[in-house]
Amino acid sequence: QTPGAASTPEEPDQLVFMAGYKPQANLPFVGVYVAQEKGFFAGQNLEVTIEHSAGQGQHLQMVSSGKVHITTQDAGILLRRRSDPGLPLVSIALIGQQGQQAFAALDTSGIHTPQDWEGKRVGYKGTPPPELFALIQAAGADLDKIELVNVGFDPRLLVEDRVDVYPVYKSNEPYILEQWGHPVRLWAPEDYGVPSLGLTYVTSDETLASHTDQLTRFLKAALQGIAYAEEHPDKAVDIVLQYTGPETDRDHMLFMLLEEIEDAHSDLTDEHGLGWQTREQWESLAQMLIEYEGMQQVDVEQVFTNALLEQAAGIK
Amino acid sequence: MDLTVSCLSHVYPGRKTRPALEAVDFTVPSGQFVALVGPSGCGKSTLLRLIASLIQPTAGRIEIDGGLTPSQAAAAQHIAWMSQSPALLPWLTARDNIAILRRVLPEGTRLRLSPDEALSMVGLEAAAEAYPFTLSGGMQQRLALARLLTLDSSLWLMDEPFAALDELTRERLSQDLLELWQPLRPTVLWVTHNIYEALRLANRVLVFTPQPGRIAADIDVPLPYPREEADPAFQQVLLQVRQALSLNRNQYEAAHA
Amino acid sequence: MDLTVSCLSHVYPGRKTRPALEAVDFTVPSGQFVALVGPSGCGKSTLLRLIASLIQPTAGRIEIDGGLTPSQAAAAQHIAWMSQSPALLPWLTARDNIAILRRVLPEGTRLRLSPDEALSMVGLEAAAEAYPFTLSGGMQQRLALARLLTLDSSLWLMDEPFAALDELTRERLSQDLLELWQPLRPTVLWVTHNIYEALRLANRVLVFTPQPGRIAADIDVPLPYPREEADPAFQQVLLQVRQALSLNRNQYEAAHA
Amino acid sequence: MKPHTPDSSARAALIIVLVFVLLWEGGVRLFSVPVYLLPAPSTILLTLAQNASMYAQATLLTVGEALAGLLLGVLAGVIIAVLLTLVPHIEAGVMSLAIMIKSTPLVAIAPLLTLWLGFGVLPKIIITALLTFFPVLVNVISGLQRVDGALLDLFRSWRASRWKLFLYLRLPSAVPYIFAALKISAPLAITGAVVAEWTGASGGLGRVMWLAYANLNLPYLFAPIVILAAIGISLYRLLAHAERRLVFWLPSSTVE
Amino acid sequence: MKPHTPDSSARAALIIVLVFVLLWEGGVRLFSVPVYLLPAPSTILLTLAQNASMYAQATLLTVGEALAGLLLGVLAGVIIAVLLTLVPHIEAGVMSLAIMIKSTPLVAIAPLLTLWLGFGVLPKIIITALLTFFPVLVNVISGLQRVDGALLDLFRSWRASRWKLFLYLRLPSAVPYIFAALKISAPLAITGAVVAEWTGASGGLGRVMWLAYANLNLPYLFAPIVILAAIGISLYRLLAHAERRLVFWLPSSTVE
Ligand SMILES: Nc1ncnc2c1ncn2[C@@H]1O[C@H](COP(=O)(O)OP(=O)(O)OP(=O)(O)O)[C@@H](O)[C@H]1O
Ligand SMILES: Nc1ncnc2c1ncn2[C@@H]1O[C@H](COP(=O)(O)OP(=O)(O)OP(=O)(O)O)[C@@H](O)[C@H]1O
Ligand SMILES: [Mg+2]
Ligand SMILES: [Mg+2]
Repeated sequence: QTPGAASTPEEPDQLVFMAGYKPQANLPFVGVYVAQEKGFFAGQNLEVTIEHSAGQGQHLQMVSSGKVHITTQDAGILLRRRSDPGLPLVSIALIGQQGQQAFAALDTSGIHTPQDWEGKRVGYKGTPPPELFALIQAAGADLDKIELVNVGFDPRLLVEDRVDVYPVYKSNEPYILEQWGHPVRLWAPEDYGVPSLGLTYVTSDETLASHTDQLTRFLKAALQGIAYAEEHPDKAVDIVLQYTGPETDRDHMLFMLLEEIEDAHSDLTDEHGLGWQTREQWESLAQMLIEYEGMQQVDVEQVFTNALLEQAAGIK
Repeated sequence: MDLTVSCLSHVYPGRKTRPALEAVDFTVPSGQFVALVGPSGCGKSTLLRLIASLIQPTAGRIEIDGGLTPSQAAAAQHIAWMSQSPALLPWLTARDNIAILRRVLPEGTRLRLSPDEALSMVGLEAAAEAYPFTLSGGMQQRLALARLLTLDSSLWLMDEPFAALDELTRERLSQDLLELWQPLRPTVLWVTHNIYEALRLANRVLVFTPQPGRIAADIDVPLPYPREEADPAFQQVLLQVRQALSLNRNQYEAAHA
Repeated sequence: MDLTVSCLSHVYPGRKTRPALEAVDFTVPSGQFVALVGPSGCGKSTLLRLIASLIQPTAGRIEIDGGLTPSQAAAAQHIAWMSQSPALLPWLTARDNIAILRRVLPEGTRLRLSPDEALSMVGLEAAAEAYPFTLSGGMQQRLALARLLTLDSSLWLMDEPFAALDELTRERLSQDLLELWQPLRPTVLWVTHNIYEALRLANRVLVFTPQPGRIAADIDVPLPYPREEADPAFQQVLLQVRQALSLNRNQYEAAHA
Repeated sequence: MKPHTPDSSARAALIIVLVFVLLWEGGVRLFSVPVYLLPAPSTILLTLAQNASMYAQATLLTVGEALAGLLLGVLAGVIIAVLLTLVPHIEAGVMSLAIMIKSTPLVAIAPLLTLWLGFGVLPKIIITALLTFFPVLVNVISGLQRVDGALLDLFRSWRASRWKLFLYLRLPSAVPYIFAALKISAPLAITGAVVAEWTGASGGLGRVMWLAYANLNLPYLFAPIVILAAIGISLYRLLAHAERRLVFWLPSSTVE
Repeated sequence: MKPHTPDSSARAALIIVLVFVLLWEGGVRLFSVPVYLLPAPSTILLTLAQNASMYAQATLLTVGEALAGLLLGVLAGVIIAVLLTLVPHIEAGVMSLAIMIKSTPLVAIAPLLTLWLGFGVLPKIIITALLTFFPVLVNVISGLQRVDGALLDLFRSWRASRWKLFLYLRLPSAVPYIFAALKISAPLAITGAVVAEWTGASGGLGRVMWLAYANLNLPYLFAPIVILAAIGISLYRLLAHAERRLVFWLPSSTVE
């Protein structure tokens, strides 16, 4: 694990990557799958073990304790955890320049704007997200007239009329609902000027310091994987399907991949390359969390670094 | 209630080579008090269980009350059976062990005695509230006896009911039992190992051979009650029974030597 | 192995008003065969359980072998106890119910008989492979007896060991037992309800009063073995015991009337 | 041979639990385990004290659901066991169905229940009942079938109806088994209610724990566990006490 | 009074299960329940058939974990029960700890286990063991304590050591309780392994089900349930058979 180890070609460096959720076509996952299958990691003399989290925070515990070197996480959650209970998490690349959070209602529901939510049941998963409050306020709807319902993950509740508005990931549930014959209408925070960021590659302070070189090479290979996926989405989806179960709908994965590729690009990335992140992005997200969720102030400089991206750009 | 046993045999499953009863034939007229004696393991309890229809015979027939099967007779509550072990419900007091009959027997079944009368009949008044595990062996047996006497049945099947009792209690209970039996005249099959007891109570003694049980002797006891051991007629029947018992024992031992 | 019981009383918990035993005093010299007789529920089993140190007396002392407590004597394997119920392990065959002694008793404890010898002593050779629930009542009791006889102890506490046996088996076993007892000379406390049996076997008869049990009479049986019922000396002791029993029964009934 | 009084055993219990807690506290401090991996007992207790009223409220809801579910599960278990004892021919079939239900991970059924029954407490109670009925069923069936042969013969000699045989012989004989079943099911009911609340509940300890876990706030996750454990232990001791009183006719002492 | 043979009861079982399945199929078709709410049995079986080799592989892993966990849990339960029987003074304390462990939702422990033991099968086995040990513990303790008083006296008259008393009296007496415990724990072990794999496993039916659930692909979610139920029922019947052979001395028939 010393930097010198990299110079011995027969001894690849070991890294453990844990995807933040089940295997699917989230872009940061795809980058890793492709890098693995296409030999980009091997090309960087890395041997990467790929694990998957159930999405409930285990992966953050693992990264914090050093069992896992790198994982993926929503920028918003990363900020919250860094603030409380103080997990030493750092984003080394912001893949989702826009968040995937959105709110959906059935096309047939007669709900057209957030104002129409008044008098209706709006679902949330666990706790109402700050994006929801921010969106309602930005859209000028009256929160007091909206009934908030805790729903968990189950879009069937929308179809079965247990809720009127249901929280979704843009790249996921809308497809499923469409498949069931229930097209939906979406409201995303960014449409109302509410800051939102998507998935990042995350490591811990300690791993960042001890494995700088390995992580850089990892990032290089993963970005290469993402680039490959942008170019050959179909082949990338084939690779994804090697990681998912047979129950997976290929078109669903393709839909997800294309959605997320779109959201991975912004003016910033056009200028600096994929994954680039700025203080302003993080700061405005943090402000929203502080305002709508009472999050403790955090020093956003600790939360992200572009150093690895810069170095990665330098290596071949 | 008369009883006819014809050519009755019983072999327990897995005991093919050693039948418990073999070709037993006898008829008991209504109201007779029959003592069954015979060596340990000769099938006396088996016979009672067959008549109570707790088990089914391998061969032969049992007829009760001129044609009923044991099962029909039992269903009509004609039969009262008392097992060799006291078989008390451990979670009920002595009184409740008798009172439970009221609840378990079909609605409207007549009972001869109240629980307290039954208890006092066997001298257990003072133990009415005691649980079975706090009773001595003899007291448990008396409780089981009291429970049986509560039933208003006309065929009593009693498996060594006095085995755990001392002589005096046995004597007193014998008298009480005879007093009860004489007016009611149920048919009684009474298994015992005590020949004196058999001859104090019974009209007739059936002596069984060692396993497989067959009837070795059928001895009449034509003595008036109450009976006295000292009576020469008593002593004569006693001798008869003893001879029947030891005779067939000798035969058996000779045959198996 | 001698035994001294001084002023022994026992009251079961929750039975404050009716002690089971009251101020019992007696001494048994080593090698004596003592029969205990008394009405049902008078505390005979309780006395045996106290001596076997299965329960602790409310008052009084028991000394064994010149000073040992029952618990010490039991620990030294001096005591063999046979309960009133057969207490067989249902999951073991007859033979294994005896063979288990080898495993349970401390390493190196001497046993007098092999399981098969013990079985043949009580006439159960043929039932060696049978499970207890397939044995008749008398067979179960004989099996328990065989188990006790296997033990190499010098104080035998036997609670109605022949209660479920027919006269002939009883007689044969009595003879065998005496043959075993005479050379070994263990001290025996033998509870029975059969006075003939008591007088055929014992050197001495202790007669108990009805509950609460006290010693009503201490009767010597100075007869040589083998004994004959017809012997006038036998009849005389018989009368003595009967009188002691009925006397105190009458006293008791008068007192409680 | 010393009698072991409830008092002395309670003291022993306290000591054992205390030693465990102290070892835990010591371990966490010695190796300075970060709080997001394993919080120290002191931290947990502090959290508990600081949020007492919130936890009290959540506990009330969860315990209510747990007890209602337990009741339902025990009733279902007992009723099915009784049915199978009275109509034994269907035993294998019904047991197969019961095992099928038991083999279905609740997480697959829970959303269906919410779909059918809404977001209220009813689905939670039913999930708890589904978790608890099986041990009751199995144990009660065992108990009802294992009846002393001599007593069975007695009742058969009386021609007791199957129902009376059941009521006066099988049921009392099964009481020790029923208590064992309750002792197994009571802690299960509490965990069951928590699991049922885990997602999609509007209150209760399960929701509190889920939120704490989703936030990786482990002191808040473990504080309810203290409450759950306390309730579980109390229920167990209550049952053990009731058992001692009701099954007085069987020796149960392990001490000589 | 007709003897009910294993054969006839197996037939009855088959009929009952079949009726249940047909009602389900009929209900789904009649009300045309959408597949994302409740798939028809035929759809489930089709899914099963089409992915037979994948399911077979997953089943192997899950059953392996379940059996290993069951073994561990049963061993732990029995050993603790034995310990508590031999050293009864610690009973209340150890039971309290056991209930504490039992009251802790596994989801709180699971990541810790992964942290300590890695991503392999070991944490799954331990979670299964944690789920199964409690019923075993409670039932075995009950069984070990409920010994016939006359036999207890016999052994005491022999001055049998506590260990021999345990080995030759308590243990055989507890066998019916141990079987009841196994019958409860065996289906629990299977669910336990599934739940342990539910999140973060690299294989097994639990992972398959989790993926299916996350996609709300219900035929794929229910297909493994068929497998789980079949395994659960087989295990149960195996145990019932073994029990009939081993506890021959107690009547257990419910049929007269
Ligand atoms: N359930 C059973 N299974 C197999 N054999 C049995 C069963 N019950 C009794 N036997 C056998 O049948 C024979 C007769 O037993 P039974 O109990 O009828 O004898 P018994 O005459 O009552 O003897 P005792 O005077 O000792 O009570 C015995 O050899 C016994 O071993
Ligand atoms: N465990 C117990 N708890 C309370 N009382 C008991 C207990 N065991 C026996 N007794 C009572 O103590 C008295 C004496 O009982 P014990 O068994 O010693 O009598 P016994 O002389 O052996 O009678 P039997 O000849 O009927 O066997 C009886 O009144 C009985 O009810
Ligand atoms: Mg008999
Ligand atoms: Mg006695």
